Amino acid sequence: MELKRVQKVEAPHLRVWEALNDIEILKASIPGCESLERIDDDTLHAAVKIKIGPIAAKFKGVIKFSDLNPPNSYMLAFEGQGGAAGFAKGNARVDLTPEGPNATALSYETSAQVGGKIAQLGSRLIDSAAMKTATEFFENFSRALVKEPVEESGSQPDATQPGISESMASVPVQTPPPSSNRPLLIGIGVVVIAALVWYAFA
Amino acid sequence: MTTHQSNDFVGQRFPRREDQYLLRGEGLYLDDLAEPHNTLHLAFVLSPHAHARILSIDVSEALEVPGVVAVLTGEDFVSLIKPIRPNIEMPTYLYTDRLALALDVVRFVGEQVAVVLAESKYAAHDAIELVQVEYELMPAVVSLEQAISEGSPVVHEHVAGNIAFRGEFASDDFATKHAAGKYRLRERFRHGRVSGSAMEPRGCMAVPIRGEEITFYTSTQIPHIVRTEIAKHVIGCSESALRVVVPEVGGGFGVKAQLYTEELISVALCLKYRRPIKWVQDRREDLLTNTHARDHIYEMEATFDERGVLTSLELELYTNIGAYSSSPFGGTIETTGGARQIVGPYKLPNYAYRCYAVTTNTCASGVYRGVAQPACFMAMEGIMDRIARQLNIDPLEVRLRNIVLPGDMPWVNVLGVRYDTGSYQKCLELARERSGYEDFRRRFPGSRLKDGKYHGIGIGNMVELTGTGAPGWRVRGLQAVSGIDGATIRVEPTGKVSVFVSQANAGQGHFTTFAQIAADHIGVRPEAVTVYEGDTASTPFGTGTFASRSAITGGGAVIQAAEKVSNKIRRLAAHELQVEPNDIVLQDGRARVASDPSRFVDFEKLCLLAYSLGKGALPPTEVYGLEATEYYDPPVVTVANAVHIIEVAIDAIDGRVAIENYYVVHDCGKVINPMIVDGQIHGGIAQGVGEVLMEEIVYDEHGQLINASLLDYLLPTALDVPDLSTLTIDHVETPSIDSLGGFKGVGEGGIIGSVAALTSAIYDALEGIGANVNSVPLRPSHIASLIRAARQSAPDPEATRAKQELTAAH
Amino acid sequence: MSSIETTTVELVVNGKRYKRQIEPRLLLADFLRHEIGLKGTHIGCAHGVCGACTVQIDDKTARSCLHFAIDVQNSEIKTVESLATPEKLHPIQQAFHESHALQCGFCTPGILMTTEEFLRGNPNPDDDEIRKALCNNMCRCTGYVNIVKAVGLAATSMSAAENE
Amino acid sequence: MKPAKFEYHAPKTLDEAVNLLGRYGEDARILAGGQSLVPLLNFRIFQPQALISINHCAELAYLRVEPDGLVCGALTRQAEAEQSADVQDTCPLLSAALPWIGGVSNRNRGTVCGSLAHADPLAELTAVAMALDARFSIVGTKGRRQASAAEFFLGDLTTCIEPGEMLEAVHFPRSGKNASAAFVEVGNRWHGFAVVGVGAHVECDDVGVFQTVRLSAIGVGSTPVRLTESEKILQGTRGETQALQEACNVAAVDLDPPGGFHADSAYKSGVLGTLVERALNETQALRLQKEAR
Repeated sequence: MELKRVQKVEAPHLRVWEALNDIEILKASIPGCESLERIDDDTLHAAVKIKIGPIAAKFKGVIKFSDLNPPNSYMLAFEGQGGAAGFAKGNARVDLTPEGPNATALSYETSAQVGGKIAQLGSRLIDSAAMKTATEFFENFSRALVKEPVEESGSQPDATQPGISESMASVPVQTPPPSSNRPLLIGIGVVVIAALVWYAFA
Repeated sequence: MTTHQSNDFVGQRFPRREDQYLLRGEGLYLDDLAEPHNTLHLAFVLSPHAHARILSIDVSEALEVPGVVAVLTGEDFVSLIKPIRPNIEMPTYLYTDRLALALDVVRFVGEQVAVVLAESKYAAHDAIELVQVEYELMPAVVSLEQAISEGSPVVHEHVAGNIAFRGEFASDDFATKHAAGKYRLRERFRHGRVSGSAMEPRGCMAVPIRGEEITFYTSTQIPHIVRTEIAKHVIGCSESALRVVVPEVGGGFGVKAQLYTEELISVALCLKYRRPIKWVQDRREDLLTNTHARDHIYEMEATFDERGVLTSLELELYTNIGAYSSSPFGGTIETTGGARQIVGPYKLPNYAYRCYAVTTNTCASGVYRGVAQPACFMAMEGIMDRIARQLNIDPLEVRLRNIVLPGDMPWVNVLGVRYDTGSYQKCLELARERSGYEDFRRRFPGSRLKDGKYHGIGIGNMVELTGTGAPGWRVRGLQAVSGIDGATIRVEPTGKVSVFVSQANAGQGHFTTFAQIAADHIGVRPEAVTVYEGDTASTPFGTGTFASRSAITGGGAVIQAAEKVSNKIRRLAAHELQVEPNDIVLQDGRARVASDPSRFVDFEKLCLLAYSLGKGALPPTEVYGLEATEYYDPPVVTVANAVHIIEVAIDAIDGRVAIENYYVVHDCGKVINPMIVDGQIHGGIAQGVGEVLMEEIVYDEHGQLINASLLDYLLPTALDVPDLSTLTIDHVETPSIDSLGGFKGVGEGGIIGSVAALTSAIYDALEGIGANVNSVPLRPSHIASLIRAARQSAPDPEATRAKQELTAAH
Repeated sequence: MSSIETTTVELVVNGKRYKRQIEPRLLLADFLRHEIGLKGTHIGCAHGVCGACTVQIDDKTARSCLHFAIDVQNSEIKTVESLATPEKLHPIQQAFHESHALQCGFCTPGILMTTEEFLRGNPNPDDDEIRKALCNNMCRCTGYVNIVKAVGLAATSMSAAENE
Repeated sequence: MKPAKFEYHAPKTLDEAVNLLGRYGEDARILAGGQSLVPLLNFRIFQPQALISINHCAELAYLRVEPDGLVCGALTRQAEAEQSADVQDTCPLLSAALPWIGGVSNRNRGTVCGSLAHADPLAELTAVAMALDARFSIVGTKGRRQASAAEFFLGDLTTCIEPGEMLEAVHFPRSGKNASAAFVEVGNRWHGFAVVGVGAHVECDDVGVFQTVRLSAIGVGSTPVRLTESEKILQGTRGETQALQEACNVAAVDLDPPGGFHADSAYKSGVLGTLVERALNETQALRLQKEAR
């Protein structure tokens, strides 16, 4: 699965780079992230549970960073496996380019490979699953950056009137407000977890 | 050897004896066999990686699942099972041995790394998911194109460049003759990878009997070969203590004509635990691990004269044999098959090939219905169509100008293969006349586009090598495929006839057809004959059922044994009736005096003598018993032939192919049962339609097989095959002069002809707009992209076609 | 209900009531085959595509690999073993025999149950209707040609028998 | 593969089912027809702790015609809706789409709500719901709520149903008296999963001018997609060639259909317009037929 996207983030360049290094923001932005720890300067350990409808995939993996060029660009390799179910493997290249004082273009190019039962039986769903996870991450991430702290309106849409409603109600997604802002050199490898992450669960 | 044929049941549309119990749901397939109470069920842990080193396997969690008795890995089997090595002696052939369970490296997704033994199947399936295997990924090579490219990763260190076998041939002075060719064309044909996908996945059950002996039930087409190979590979298993029994088999198609690791493992574990061991495969495992087929590249350069007559052909053939060569046929079966059989019914004078068996990190690829012939005839018929297009001669006419003519037969082709008899010319002419071919050409002189559909008509003119005996297999280097088949015929004390044959059917109606043959040659009605197959304890040794052989080899053995038995009956009757044996005719269980039919003696009376029952006594010159065992090894391959003509209409936008008309004329020598022959052709046609339009095993570039279910590996349905009103099958019977009974095989003709003809039809429909159809499968998406590309590049496709007509007019 | 290993179920199959102690996850196909020994229903894929496991639940065809025995307890299940009598084949089975509409026989039981429901609802179908009715049952041996013929033959013989 | 263990519950009432949902939350799944769900269990890529079968909640088995439309309870089997004259009258697009789902044996057991709740991106009924702005009645421990089709479908196999909730019923708005509808698909076989499918629903006034045009497609996104641009172009026309051609050409304009080995993205975009044309032509033919009667 190859994915090439540019996401406009409503925040200054440095702010985005810092946020991308804020382990709490990242942990909150990744759909299904259960744990995220630093092991050393360029290694992260993540546990993420990704759900595609009923199919859930739990992944524990290691992320290695390289070609660091703060605050502009970044390379990453990722590998995770477990059990009879399979594995996920991937890499990514990420670039930040400022677009004016208050906006930054975050472009990333990632390729992912998933193996095991889910790749053999649900191949139809894998690519769109990875894309959905990536887009979801960015919505959470940019929402977390734009308003601080962010109060999210109740996620339950109130009962709309019966009858043919033309409006496309916005999709309700739970987003707890970001808690801390400590700059750590984590890099946004986690984006890649979101983009490629899952494999058949153990 | 003259045969006293006193009846003519062979040739009749005898209804099948098998139908009664199958229709009632009483047929017992492998998983239906009663399991002894303490049976252990197996489930396998499959590698999720295409190429990786096994670092560790933790079975502790799996062992805690209630009902799990043991979890074994590669190390456990090193002392139980020898590595599988197909017995192939071919120059340059490099063995790629297969261990029962992977030991330190896995080489394709689905390779087995551990096996769980549990009291219930459900518990076994629970446990395999708890086995934790740690891998270290290695670079994988997946596609044929990648495997033969510079610097590609290698599957086996000792197989440099992934070339496990290299074959070559050149007729004398080929280079000069090929260079001298008047007209020349080059083309590359690509055939995708398919799976046989029988409706019944595989399975086996090993049951300990009287301590040391084992009765081994397995869904196979080659019981005797499996028995010998198990005895050779499973340490401590003595062949005489092993009985292989074949239950009903739910379709084989060649995929079950192989030795598989699970068969070795089941017998080994049965010996080790002294408990019945049962394994039933699920569909995902079928698609991941049962031997695949095809996945070929044909690079061809042909030269021909102004009349379209082939003067020379040069072929470079690459076949993807996967990570391990299958056994007993090995990785060369499709490689040599494609290279040697591509000549087909044509008089090709000068031919040279280089063929390569290429290893990749994928499942083994080998024998499935047609074995390379569907792919190589798609290529050869593609060459014929392109010669016709280049010279603007009618494609059928080009074929007529190239085929071996009746007067030339028996014909030995450029490779030394003998074509004993055949009706190539007659079938082509019949096809032209009765298939609506000429009417189509009249209806579509120029543009093929009508009502938003491109119309085309395709030709599949092919021969099928059938009934291969020992010489045929040795030429291909195969030592473990004996080539002979055996039959024991016994007339029982009450005059009924038992026939034991070394074949193993998977739905071909052997219980009916062999009864017809035996009945004719012994002189009883088929209803008095019972045929037994698939039990190494009762049937004589033999090769088994695959590659359209049973009618010839099994039939030949039955004829020889029947002749022996009927001669003895004639002698006993002659003694009883005081006449010469030659004056006795056997019919309906009676021995009559030919010159005075009112005088006769019933078989039963003679049997009393043969079995020392009752008061009579055998003539002194005779011995007790009324049976004979004979083995038959056809001297040479018998060559059947057929022509398929298919008319298609292709939607210009959604690229879907509708079969408007389907005509087949088939010649498989003396027909034993026309109803069963037609059934084999129908089945082959459907598989051909699947192979061309929708079936493909898809590996991604990392070696993940991404369509391991029937949701994504599409099989043709009742709506995809030609319906009753559009399908016509004609028969021509040109008996073989080489095989006993004049039989030729038919099992694979249907698929070979339909793959060639359907590809040709789609090519014919789209070549006018400049689209080059040279690969299968041809999904609607691919066809639509060919049409889009052609429409964009050719400014006005109709103009180019008109221009062509002009040049042809000179 | 707490998580108990096995539970007692009662199913009526081919007119006979069976009582067994099973795990809730036991597929209906496995119940028929391994609990009450009706081996005529076959599992070809276990993901509802091939149709070899087709039975009838309350006279309506269903994939027995997609149902749990525990969930169809108060329904009447019919399998291929209900069609013939010891003496005589069902007219559909007879038509399949006469038309050589089966070869290996693995898919046949499922196709027979599908055909029985189809002809009940459409006593004299044309070839196209027959092919549509059959397109959800896979067969790898016959290429469907003789099966379509057999269903047509069964239709005529059954309607002929009716108006005798 | 054999399915993993699960706890089986067969509540007799909706309340009982909802309580069970509340108790298990994310670890339970509703079982009705099972035609899409059980394959995932047999593949073992979905291993819920509990299955809550609603096959024994008689109160959920209803197909009601109401003034403003048709209501399918959670247990309405697809085959029952397929054969229902009420459905044909009040919701011709639903009638047109149902025969495309799997085969008879799938539709005998599969439910209308089950197919919608499973939300396979190639499920025909999701396009019907999107085209007609069906309304989804969702019930859970926190009470009932409604969701429009646009709110309901979030992505592959994903809807707005939260853990602890289930789809109680789906309401299809009543189609006009002279509405006509058609569903068309292309796949890699003449039967089986679609690659692309289009549902068309047209209501004309008595002189044949299109008052309401609804078009939606499956296979061109991870959810069903409303072809609003094409609808706007056709609104108020008689579906004459020029308008029809324009509507077809614009159908795939801003779509980026997911490609794969079954079919590439360009193919899906390429055929979408033609399917819109074929579906609309079929609705016109049906309308003329109806008027002729």
